[in-house]
Order: sequence, then structure tokens, then C-alpha cells
Amino acid sequence: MDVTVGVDFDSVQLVDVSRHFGRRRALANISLTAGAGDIVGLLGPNGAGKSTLITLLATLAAPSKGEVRYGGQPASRLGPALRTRIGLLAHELHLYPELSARQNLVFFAELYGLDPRGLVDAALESAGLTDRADDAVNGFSRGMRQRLALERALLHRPRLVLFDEPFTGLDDHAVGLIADRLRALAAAGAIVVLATHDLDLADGLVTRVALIRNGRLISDEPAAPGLRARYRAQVGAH
Amino acid sequence: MYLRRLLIALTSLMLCASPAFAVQTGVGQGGFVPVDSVPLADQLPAAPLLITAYAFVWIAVMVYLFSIWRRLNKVEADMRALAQKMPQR
Amino acid sequence: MFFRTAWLVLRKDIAIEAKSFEVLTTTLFFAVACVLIFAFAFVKEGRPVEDAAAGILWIAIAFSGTLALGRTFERERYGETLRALLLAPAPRAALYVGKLLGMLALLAIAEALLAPMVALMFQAALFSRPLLLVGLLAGGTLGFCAVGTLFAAMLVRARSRDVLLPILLYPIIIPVIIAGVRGTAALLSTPPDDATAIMWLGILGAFDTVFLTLSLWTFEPLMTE
Amino acid sequence: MKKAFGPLAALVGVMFVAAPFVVANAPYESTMGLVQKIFYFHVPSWFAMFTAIGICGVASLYHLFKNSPKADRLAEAAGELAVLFGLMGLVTGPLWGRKSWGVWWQWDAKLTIALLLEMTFISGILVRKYGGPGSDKLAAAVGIFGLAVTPFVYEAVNIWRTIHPLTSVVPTLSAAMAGPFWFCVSAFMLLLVVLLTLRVNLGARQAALDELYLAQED
Repeated sequence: MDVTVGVDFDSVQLVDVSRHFGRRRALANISLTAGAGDIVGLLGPNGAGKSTLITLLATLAAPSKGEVRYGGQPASRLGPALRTRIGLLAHELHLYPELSARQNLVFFAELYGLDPRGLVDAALESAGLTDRADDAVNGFSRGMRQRLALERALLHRPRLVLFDEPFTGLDDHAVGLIADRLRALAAAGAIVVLATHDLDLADGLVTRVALIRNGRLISDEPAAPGLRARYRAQVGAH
Repeated sequence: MYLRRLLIALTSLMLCASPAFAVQTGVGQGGFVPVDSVPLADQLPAAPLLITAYAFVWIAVMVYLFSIWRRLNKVEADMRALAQKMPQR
Repeated sequence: MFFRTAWLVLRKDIAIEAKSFEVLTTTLFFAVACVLIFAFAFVKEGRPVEDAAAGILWIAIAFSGTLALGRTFERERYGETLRALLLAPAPRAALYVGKLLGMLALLAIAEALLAPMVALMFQAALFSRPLLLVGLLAGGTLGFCAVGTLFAAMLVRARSRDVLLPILLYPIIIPVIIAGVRGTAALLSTPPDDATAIMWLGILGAFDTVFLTLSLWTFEPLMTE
Repeated sequence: MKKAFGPLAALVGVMFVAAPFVVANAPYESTMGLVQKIFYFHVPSWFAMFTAIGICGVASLYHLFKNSPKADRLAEAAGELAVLFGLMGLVTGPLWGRKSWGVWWQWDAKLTIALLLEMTFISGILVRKYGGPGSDKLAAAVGIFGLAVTPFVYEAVNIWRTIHPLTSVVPTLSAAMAGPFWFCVSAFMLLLVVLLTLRVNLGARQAALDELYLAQED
């Protein structure tokens, strides 16, 4: 597929980004850089603006002020081809419940201009759904759907991997699987941005921590032991 | 404040013109219309319709001006209230 | 890439619909119900009011089309799959074309049922000029769906979208419906008034061109939040 | 701009005060008589509406592609004024029609589609009010499509056989009628400019208030 040629980047940069909806401020003057191999944890209470930030990074929304740069280039200059390098797993799973697991994967693989043969089988296997491949998604448990959604989001091997609360409603085993997957992606050179309000899960997984409260970035530092205590100190008063 | 004064001035200017309607009525009923030019089928007097039409345009503008004025007042009031709250924070 | 994406979206919608036929059956049922309601309004002493058939046909198309638009995009809202589509690297207008083709196919099926039904129930000679009738139906449906698909797509993220769709859509689309009704009514006169029907067909063509061009052009910025 | 506004507003006021006198001096139309004088307010209100629609459509396009809050405010203002002037046209029209057609409302093409245009721009106001966040883009779409259907409306009267005076009546006005007519057209256009300025200013103040709210949250 020719559109992908030439678009790649090894860093994502938010430059003084603000986003508001009328009178409600979602994000204010956020500057943040993430590079290849990073697992950036966007931490903060619900409604802090994490989802909005993920949406901006995914090019689904435009900032009210400021700019999002991919490898130094603004999104507007890179065009649709930029989206071949971005993968998003949101809380809503981006799956068609009426279709089977295989149909979902084949559709999205083709939408990204990929050859579904082999690719889809591999994805089904890594989701552990090989024997349920032709069942409709609406018969799946939350965990199965989540695994399928994860594979769907990573089908096209994105450089920038965006996760918005991916652990909601999952058991420990499933959480462990996703965490391992994230580490492997980062090791392979992906930029991972993970928004969550769950500190226990973020602790030990992320390499950088960005704390967000009321749409403002209140700290941005490498991950270190004692995340919980510092989070309490800075956000806990909320 | 400048704007508000203008609005009031504009409104009163428009009211000034109301006598013109009276004049217009006089002209209309004063026999300027040759009788044979009015078809027998519709004997409706034209003047009230004409005046209503003109009056409506005026009223519509007034109502719109009033609505702008009211919305502007509300915004300014909110602004003052906010400005008063600001220093306390 | 453009047409491939459009085709993929269309094929996906057909695959979903083929699982349950939910939108198709409800739309068809609703369309028939519309015709029946209007039958009560426009039949006097066992005889249909003159020219009523053309109006009833088009009103049924417009109403059931609105219902289908709402349902189709509700599906894309559930699981936020519309966002997943927008994340695809294809030009976003291709998604619009895919959804539009799906709507056209759906309404084509509804019309294949509605037209004979109206012709029979109202003793209307709709099929005296089958080609012209098909042309009018195609032109009107394309104009309706071109605007409808765009508006339904952009309303997916709006509040009170159910009410807003008809409110935004109808004023803009009524000229198209008028052209459809007048053209079809011309076919119903004895003998069929071909010249008038062709004139309305031309107007429909002009509407379609303008609406399609505008929709393709504005879809991308409209879908960016 | 601000300096010119005061005198301009005053001029509009004076022109509207003078308008009835100017119109009173215009000659009677041969078959319709006195009631035809509604024409001097009826047609200019349509002119003003079409101008407002044009402004709204172009500003909407600009906002949609350049994401300009300023253009959005202009589109919002022009959309409201299209409704206002459309309302004037829709009310003065039937008053004229009552006398010369014998009915208040006539389902002819021009009237019908003018009503549709009015509804289109009312729907633009509704979507801004009830659409929630991001409704400025939705309203922009309405503005653009509203502008796109307008030429059809203008032509419709010539396509559809109708009892409405043709749009070609304006260029053929006799000199004695043309003077007052163009006087009224100028008055309406200037009124549009004045109201547009006021409404855009209101929008700017509302935006400033929103800014203040945002600043206060910090």
C-alpha cells in the first residue's frame, strides 16, 4: 500500500496544547514529549482530561490551541497516511458486536490495506480466540472482547499505541497479559501512551509518569518507586 | 455602555417615525386611489394591510434589538459577577 | 484506495445487516405503516384523492429513510466504531461514500416494495413510464441520502441527535422531495406528461450534484471534533 | 469600525424614519394600487435575507476549514439575521397577497421554498442551542447547505408556473418607483450591517465571558 511509504516518526510532542468545549476546559497548556520505547502513564482522577488527550493524539480531535507534532511535523502536514502509524484502544472497544471475531479483524486489516491472510490467524491466536473465531462478538465475555480489541488495535503494527483505560473490568490474569504485551511493544520501539486512574496497575509498568488534574499537567517525570505516595501528595487532595 | 446608549437612541429614533404612519393613512384614504382601479372582487381596504406590513418590520427590528440588549446585559452582569469573585481566589 | 475503502465499508454494513436484517425489516414495516396512515387521510369514499399517490410514495420514502439513517448510525455509535473507521488511513470521504451506498441499497429495496404497493392500492399508473419512474426515484433517493448520511454521521457525537436529524435534514431536503413528487405526479396524469417529468428529473440531477459535491468536500472537517 | 458605527446607526434610523415619506411619494401601481407599496419593504427584506445567507454560508465554510471562532461568530450572527429578515418577508408577503391574491397564503413555489429557507436557518439556531459541545460545526454545515439551496429557490419561481411576480420585475421598474425602491434597499442593507455588528459584538462578549470562566477555573 503506497500511502504508508515515508510516514514514520520516533517521537510525539504536545506543544502548549489546550482544548476546551465552550466554557468547560478539558486541557490547558499541556506540553509533553514521548519517544520510542517509552511507556508514558497518563494518571489522574476521572474527568481530568486524559481521554481528551488521547483523542487529540489519535488525530480524532483538533486542539483549540497549540499543536500536536509527530516526529516534529504537525498532523495536518502528514495527511491520512499518519493514521497507519497510530493504534487506539479505548474504553469503548471499536468492535462490531454482530460480526464474528474473524470478520472484525479481517475488516479492519483490509481497511488498513493489509493482507488479512496469516495476519488475522496470528492475531486470533495471540488473543486466545482461535476456537471461537467464527462466533459473534456479542456472545463474548468482557475479557475476550478486550483481548480481541487489543489485537484489533495492534493489527497494523502502529508506532504510536494509545490506550485509554484498557484494564477496566478485567481479571488479574488478563491485566497481566496486556501489561506484558505493552512491555513487548515498547521494547520493539513503539511509543506507548496509557491513560488510567488505576495506580496499582500503572506502578511497575510505565517508564514515565504524567500526572493530570483538571486539565493541567502537574508533573512529568521518570517512573520511580513510591508512585502511590507521590500521587497522593499531588492529586490526593482532590 | 456606549453600545447601550446607541441602542436606546436607535430605538427612540424609530419611534419618532410613527407619525409617518398616520400621514400615510391620510394619504391612503384621501382618495389618491382612483376608484375604478380597484377591482370589485376585493373591496378590502389596503391601508391597514400596508400599515401592518410596515409596522411589523419595525416591531421585528425592535424586538431583535431588545433581545440583543437583554443578552448583552446578561453577559455583562455575569462578567461583573465573575470579576468580583476572581480576587478572592 | 478510495473506492476500496468505500467498498469495504459497504460490504461490512451488508454483512452486519445479513446477520439479523434488523434495519431492513423495521424500515420496510415502517414504510408500509406510513402508506396505510396516509391511505386513511387521502382516500375519500373508497376513491383516492387525485395525485395523492405520488405524495404518499415520497413521504413514505422520506420518513422510513430518516428512520433507517438513525438506526444505521446508532450501530456505528455503539462501541464507537465510527471513531475506529475515522482512524483508518483512507481518505475520510471514502467512509462517507461507503455509508451512502449502504443507505441507497437499503432504500432501493424499500422502494421496490413501496412503488408497486402504492400503484396497486391507489390505482395509480406509476409504471406507465417505468424508466422515468426509476430515474426519479434514483435521483430523489440519492439527493436525500447524500445529505442524510452526512448529517446523521455528524450528529453521532451531538446531544439530542434523534430529534435534530429530522430538524436539520427536512428543510434542506424538502425541495428534493417536491421535485420527486411533482415529477411522479406528472407521470400519473393521462397521458403521462413526459416533458414535465424529465424537467423535474433534471432538477433532481442538479440537486444531487450540488449535495454530493458539498458532502464529499465537508465530510472530513465535519468529522474532526 | 467602531468609530463608523455610531453615525451609521444614526443614518439607518433616519433612513427608516424617512422611508414611509419616500414611499408615500412613489406613484401607485396601475392594477394593485396602494397595497403594492408593501413591495418597498417586502423585496428589500428578501435582499437583506439573501445577503445574510451569503455571509452565513461563506463564514461557515471558512470556520469549517480554518477553525476560526471569529468566522463562527459572524456565521451565527448572519444566521440569526437571515431568520429575522426572512420573517419580515414572510409576514409582509401574505399581507400583500391578502389584497392582491385574495388569500393570506398561497402554495406557490417561491413562497413555499422561502418558508423552507427560513426553517433551514431556524434549524441552524436550534442545533446551536441543543446540539451540545461541537455544535458550531453542525451549524456550519446547515449554513453551507442553506447557501447551496438558495440559488435554486431564486430560480424556482421561473421554473414553476406561479402567480408570484417574477424576479425580473426589479430591473424593469419605472424611474419614479426605482428611486424609492433602491432607497429602501439601501436602508435594509445598512440595517443588516448595523444589526450584524451588534450581534457579532454580542458574540464576542459571550466568547470573552467564556474565556473568563476558563481563566477562573485555573
